[in-house]
Amino acid sequence: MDTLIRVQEADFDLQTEYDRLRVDNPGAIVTFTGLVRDFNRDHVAGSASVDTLTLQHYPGMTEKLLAEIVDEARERWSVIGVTVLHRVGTLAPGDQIVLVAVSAAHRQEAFEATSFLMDYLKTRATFWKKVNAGGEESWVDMHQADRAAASRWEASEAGGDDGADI
Amino acid sequence: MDTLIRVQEADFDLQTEYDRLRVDNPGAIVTFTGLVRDFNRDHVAGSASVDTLTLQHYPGMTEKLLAEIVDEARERWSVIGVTVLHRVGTLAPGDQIVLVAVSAAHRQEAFEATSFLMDYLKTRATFWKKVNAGGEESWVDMHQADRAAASRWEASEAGGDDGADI
Amino acid sequence: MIKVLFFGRLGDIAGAEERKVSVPEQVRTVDDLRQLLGEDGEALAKALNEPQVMVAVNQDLVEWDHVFEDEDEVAFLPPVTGG
Amino acid sequence: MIKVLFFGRLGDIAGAEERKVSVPEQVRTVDDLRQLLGEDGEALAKALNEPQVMVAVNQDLVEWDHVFEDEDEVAFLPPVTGG
Repeated sequence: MDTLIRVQEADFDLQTEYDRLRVDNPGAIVTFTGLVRDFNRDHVAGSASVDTLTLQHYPGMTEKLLAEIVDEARERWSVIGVTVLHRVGTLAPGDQIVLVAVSAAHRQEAFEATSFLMDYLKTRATFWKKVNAGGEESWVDMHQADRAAASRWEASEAGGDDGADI
Repeated sequence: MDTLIRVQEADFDLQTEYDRLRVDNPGAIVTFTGLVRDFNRDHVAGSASVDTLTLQHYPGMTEKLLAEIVDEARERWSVIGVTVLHRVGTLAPGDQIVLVAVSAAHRQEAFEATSFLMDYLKTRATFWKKVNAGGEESWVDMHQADRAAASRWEASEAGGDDGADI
Repeated sequence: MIKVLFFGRLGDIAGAEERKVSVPEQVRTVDDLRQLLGEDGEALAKALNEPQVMVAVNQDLVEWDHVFEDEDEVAFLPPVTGG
Repeated sequence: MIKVLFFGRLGDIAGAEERKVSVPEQVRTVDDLRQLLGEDGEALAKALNEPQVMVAVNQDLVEWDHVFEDEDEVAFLPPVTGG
């Protein structure tokens, strides 16, 4: 029934977080992991290869906003455990950036809550990404697609509890 | 770029399967794990506690059907790696039953493909579940909600590629 | 001689998950076979005729008018419940 | 004396992620503060006035007419890009 939110420089371990959610004996666990891609879509047309990514955040406010996003997810879906881990600092291609994991009795709630958490995290939580590619640093712009992904939850009522088995 | 499909008595290891998908350097990995709940909704009103669950399947045909479902997911969404592991035999509450894991460049494809795979697996793959609760065995009925979950993909076109970052 | 498989609750009702069956010449379709097997008992006849039961021949789903051949594997499948 | 924070590209343009600022009495709202900070240079003025920039006072998002107080922490936030 608990929520774990952590912003950290250190890497995280999927199995550890999954095992923690398993303790409550849920029927379903969904995990989402975001990783640094080697492909630099965000930087410039022509796509220089990403050397590193630097993640900045607003300490204190970030954790508060993440807690609000998790609260909102818990109001919309009947979920059991929620874990949100986000790394800051300098990351290399292939590195893990973010983990959202949700346990629930039924699969639909777990899927929707995880997807919702990622959409809101990307558009509301105070993280900023800087790409270092080919010796040039540049701040990443927010994607219109992420705004669109987040806005689809605004029209909809709480979904999910259609009683599917897991 | 590969697909891994396995029906097995042995337990599986989330981290191992996740690590395999990470090798292709995707931007997003979604995993779904279904577990045996201690709560026996499927058996009788009054819900006796589940002692064990026995999973039967149709060897050969199951793997073929799972491969068809994965092919269909790959036609609909641009995903990189797909893993479907399903256990058979006798399982206890808390045990892992099924793992579906999908890697992709962007998160939306990974979420939708994983959700689709589970919905189709539950309604099309030749597995049958028997519950042993309080000394009584009974075969589980398909849930109407699972049929409904699967049918929502039939009306829709390929979703997903809205270009969200991860 | 064909191999008949009964899955899920059908196996319990048929009393076996697998049967070797030699069929009279006039039994040609899988629906004919279902009726033949149903002669064994009312419970099995009823269960095999449930609208949601499906049938596969050599591991491919087929319609009830499918004509099977000698040595085929015919499987009767109740609604699936995996995951 | 207030603490002003600039995040993301705003920090690069402001030349610092954090500044201590003592404000004249007529500077009352965070919008007033934004205009004051913009007097340092056109690039910063332009960046702070981008329509998608948000402002937080003591880690709460506020409207531009919010009146800050002495010792407050005022943060200018460009669109977020985590995840």
